[in-house]
Amino acid sequence: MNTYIYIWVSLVMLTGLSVSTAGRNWGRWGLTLALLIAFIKSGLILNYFMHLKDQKKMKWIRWMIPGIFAILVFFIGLTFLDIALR
Amino acid sequence: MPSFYEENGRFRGFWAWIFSTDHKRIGLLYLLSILSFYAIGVLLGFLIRLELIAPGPTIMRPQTYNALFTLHGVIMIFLFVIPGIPAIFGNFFLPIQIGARDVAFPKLNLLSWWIYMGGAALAILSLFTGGGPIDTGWTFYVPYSLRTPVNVPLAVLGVFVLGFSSILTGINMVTTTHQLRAPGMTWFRLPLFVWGIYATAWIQILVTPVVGITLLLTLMERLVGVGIFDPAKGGDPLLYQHLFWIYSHPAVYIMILPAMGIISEILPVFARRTIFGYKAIAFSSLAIAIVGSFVWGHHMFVSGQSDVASVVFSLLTFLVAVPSGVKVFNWVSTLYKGSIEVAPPLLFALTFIFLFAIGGLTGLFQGALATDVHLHDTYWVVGHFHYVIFGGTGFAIFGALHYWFPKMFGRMYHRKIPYIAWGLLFVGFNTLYFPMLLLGWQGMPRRYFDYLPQFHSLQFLSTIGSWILIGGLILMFGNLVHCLFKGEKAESNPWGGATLEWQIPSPPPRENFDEIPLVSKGPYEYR
Amino acid sequence: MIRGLTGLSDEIVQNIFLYIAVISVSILVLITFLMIYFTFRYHRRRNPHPEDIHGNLWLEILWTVIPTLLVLSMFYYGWTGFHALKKVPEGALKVKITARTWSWLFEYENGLKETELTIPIEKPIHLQLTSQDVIHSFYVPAFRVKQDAVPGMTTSLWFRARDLGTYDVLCAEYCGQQHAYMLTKVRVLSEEEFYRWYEEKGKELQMKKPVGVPLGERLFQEKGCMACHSVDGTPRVGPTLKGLFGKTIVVMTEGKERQLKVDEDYLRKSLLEPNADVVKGFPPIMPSQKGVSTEEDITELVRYMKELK
Amino acid sequence: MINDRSMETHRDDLGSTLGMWLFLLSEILLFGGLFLLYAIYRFNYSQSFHLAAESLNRPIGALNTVILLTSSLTMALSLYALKQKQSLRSLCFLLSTILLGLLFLFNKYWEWASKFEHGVYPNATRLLERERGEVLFYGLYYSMTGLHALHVLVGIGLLTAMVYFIRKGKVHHERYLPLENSGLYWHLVDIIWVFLFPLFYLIT
Repeated sequence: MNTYIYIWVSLVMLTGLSVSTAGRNWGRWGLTLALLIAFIKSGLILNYFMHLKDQKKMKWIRWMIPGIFAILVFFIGLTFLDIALR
Repeated sequence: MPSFYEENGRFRGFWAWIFSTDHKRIGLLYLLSILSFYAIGVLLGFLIRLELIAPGPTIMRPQTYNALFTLHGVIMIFLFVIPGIPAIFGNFFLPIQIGARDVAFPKLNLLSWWIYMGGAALAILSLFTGGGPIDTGWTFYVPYSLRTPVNVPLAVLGVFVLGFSSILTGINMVTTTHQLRAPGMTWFRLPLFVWGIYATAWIQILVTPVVGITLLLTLMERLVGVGIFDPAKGGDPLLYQHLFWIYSHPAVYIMILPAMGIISEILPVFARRTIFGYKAIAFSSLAIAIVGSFVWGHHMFVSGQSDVASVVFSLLTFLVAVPSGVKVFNWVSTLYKGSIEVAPPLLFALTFIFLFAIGGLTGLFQGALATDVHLHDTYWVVGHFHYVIFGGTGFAIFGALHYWFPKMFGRMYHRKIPYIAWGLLFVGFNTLYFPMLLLGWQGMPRRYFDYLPQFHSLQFLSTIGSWILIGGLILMFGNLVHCLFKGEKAESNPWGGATLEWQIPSPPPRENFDEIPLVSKGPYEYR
Repeated sequence: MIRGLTGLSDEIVQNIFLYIAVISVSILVLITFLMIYFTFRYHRRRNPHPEDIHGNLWLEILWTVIPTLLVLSMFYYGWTGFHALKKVPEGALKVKITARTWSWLFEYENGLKETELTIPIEKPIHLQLTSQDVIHSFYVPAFRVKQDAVPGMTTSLWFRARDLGTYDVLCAEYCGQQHAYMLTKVRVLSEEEFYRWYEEKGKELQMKKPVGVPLGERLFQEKGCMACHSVDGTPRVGPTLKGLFGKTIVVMTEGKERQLKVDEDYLRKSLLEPNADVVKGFPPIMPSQKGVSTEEDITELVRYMKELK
Repeated sequence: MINDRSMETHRDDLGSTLGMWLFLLSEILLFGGLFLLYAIYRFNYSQSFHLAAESLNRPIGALNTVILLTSSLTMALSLYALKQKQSLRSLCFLLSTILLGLLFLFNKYWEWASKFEHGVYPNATRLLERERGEVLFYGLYYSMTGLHALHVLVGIGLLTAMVYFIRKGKVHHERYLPLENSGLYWHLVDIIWVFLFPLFYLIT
């Protein structure tokens, strides 16, 4: 139970961090940082709130989320081949 | 043991069917509904061909023609070939082949059928409401689909709903394959049909939502004008094409992978030997499913996408041709030193290999960049995909019907008639579609209501082919339907198959297996 | 080796087509022959006892590697050919194409606007395409070239004509009711003939007063109006314009029928907001001229329509 | 694994969990299509996106993020309580999750309404007069947050059903899977917001 609260506190703190670092004109690093924080947050939610970490009997379920992310990156990347080089 | 036809459960008669959670009954529900839509699709195709028998308006007006080819595409793609094999034969046989009593989520399975019917109902309703039948082509390309006054929103919503049904079926099949295999049924003892359905199910889960969101956005574009695809508001119409083909190219594999599975079932049974290269066939299914998801851009070589993208997509396209080739070579080798009986299912399977080979090889011309510039959006493409989808998936469905008919219905069809029907189908098919390849090479664009006089003789020939083909279809289905009621009782294993569905009575009992079987050998070991 | 990868577009496409065709047909014949031969040779009557062969690793490798090499060679030729099709040579004659539902407009560098494409022989032609409404595709089967015209975007292609003559231009991307009739021609003239024609037309343009054809009629052609509206009384996709002015017609306004008398205002409004009052019995599909035609053009068109008795 | 025919006596919990995760995957790709569009338009019109993002109400966005994160916490606690046989406590947490979800929707509604008042809504003449990039930004903003809000609504529906089932005793400490799966759905909706928030509110 305490774990849940700790996770929640870190999630809120990360949100605060994300908000406070925004708009500081770091160019593309600003976006990278914001996305990085978002990934950490979603990792926390997935592993603790959604118990992906404790998925013992079907360990490969854990790989589904990185897998889907890889597919999405491929989709976006290949589309960018068109858009960015048109 | 009473068969699943006799045990009704809570409801009686008609209700016992449409509210049944039994995977076999749901499979038959799909069979009936999908084949009904197929009949409509064939009728529309017949009318299209009739219109094209001579240049100039023949039996209809351009707007009617445009609506007809759109409906032909929508029905054949979304209501027939995409759900076809997974929903009919996957439902009926996948659980039995892995030694399970039902799919993992029987209620969800029934819901999928209802959603399928709901989507179909919306699509049909769209014909008679709003601005009338949709005329955009089954691809719904923007900005045309945003400008045309016909009832695009409802039709698009219908297809969106159908996609939902497809996703749910996919979830069911993946979970069933993972969780419900009988003891001893290891991954490499799975019949190859299961592999085909399994790979397909993953594609259904992973790419259908992409077309879902694309169609939703098109809907929003029509209803409130969000402007994401509309060039008049700054949107990029090519992005629609990207998103559409991210789904719709893999959708071709949703259509063909299960068909390949069926062929891999039929060949060993009638050659009475094990399949050649089991693992090669199984893994090539997965390879096709994975690589096939990243080749969508080959639909856009002349669309104005960047040349670099075209080159990359062309390369990936050629790579995905290899696993399909590997399958064909393994199938042909399966005949080597067999003991072959040319029963109707095998005849259809061999025809599949021939027609699919033509379909696949004509695809190479479109995958090559320079030739595609000429062939894109011509009759070549129409011929190519009919060879793949009708010659491939369609003939696989015919083969599956003749193969599993005695198991599904407990009766045997008339054994001579399928040969005559096959003759008509084969001749009709090639007379119908081969001229299209020639027309395409000569520069006849697709989706044309009318054509220039130099295309007349081939168009005429093609129309004649459609009549022969339809004759074959009527004969074949007539035989099956007649024998559904009048055929002799079938044995439980008329072909001597080694997979689990042949080890239980025909038709199967309600729970498939009295006792869950213990599997100790591969699917095609006859000794 | 393949010849002609740098030549004319139709030769390039033809050569690559042949290359792939030879390989494909060989594979098809091989597969079909083996299939039929095995079926006869190992028919149950001749071979009652089958032999189980589970597979052969070397064969699998062989028929993975060889096809891979074959298709890679096809990819390579396709790519080089494509490169040649895309790389516009120096000194090409530039023509702008505007596609709209359902006609083509060709605009030369001197401002000349034509509905057919006239080009000199042997000279590379660089076409830059765009569309006013939906996606169309410029397709000349004789030269085996094709390129989509996309609204909000400029695409390009080039080709070179080897022979004199007239060739069909077709629309290859489905664009609605009259898609099959969105046709025009490419006229290939000898170089002198072309420049004589080009300069004559250019002079006419400068005089602002074309010889023979009145301005309104020329605009009517140029804007593609004739794709849907006749001037001789036959109804096409849209109503005929013959004798329209002054007539009382029934129109649909926001789903309701009403009658009105055709006057100058109505004609003008029909050009700018065509789908506000649609003549009953016709589909609301006319593209607007707002932002497409100049004020003078519209005045001229209205004047022309008034005179169509 | 042997599947007993009578689903009531033997449940395949692992199967349901797998099925739910597969469903979540397809949900991710449903939004994935929108993220793809976002990535491309942001690349093409990054300047306009910056400008447009400035006009969004960042405090409200941040508040909504915290609200959703908190609702995720109460959701997790509700499941935890149910597993500990404390169904009353579980109910309380569940109800607070629903309330937080409603609060999120209320804020969203308020945010949208104030934009609408300023004439910033799809197809509004005043919006169309602005730059293309801004039109696209708002097109995506309304599509993505709208679809997300729809998911929150569905989630609230699911959780309300769970309240009913827990009260009826159909979902309890031994049969907690329906609550767990609804929870998975709820958390996923939260994760999507975790990405939407920086992409729309923080790119100034």
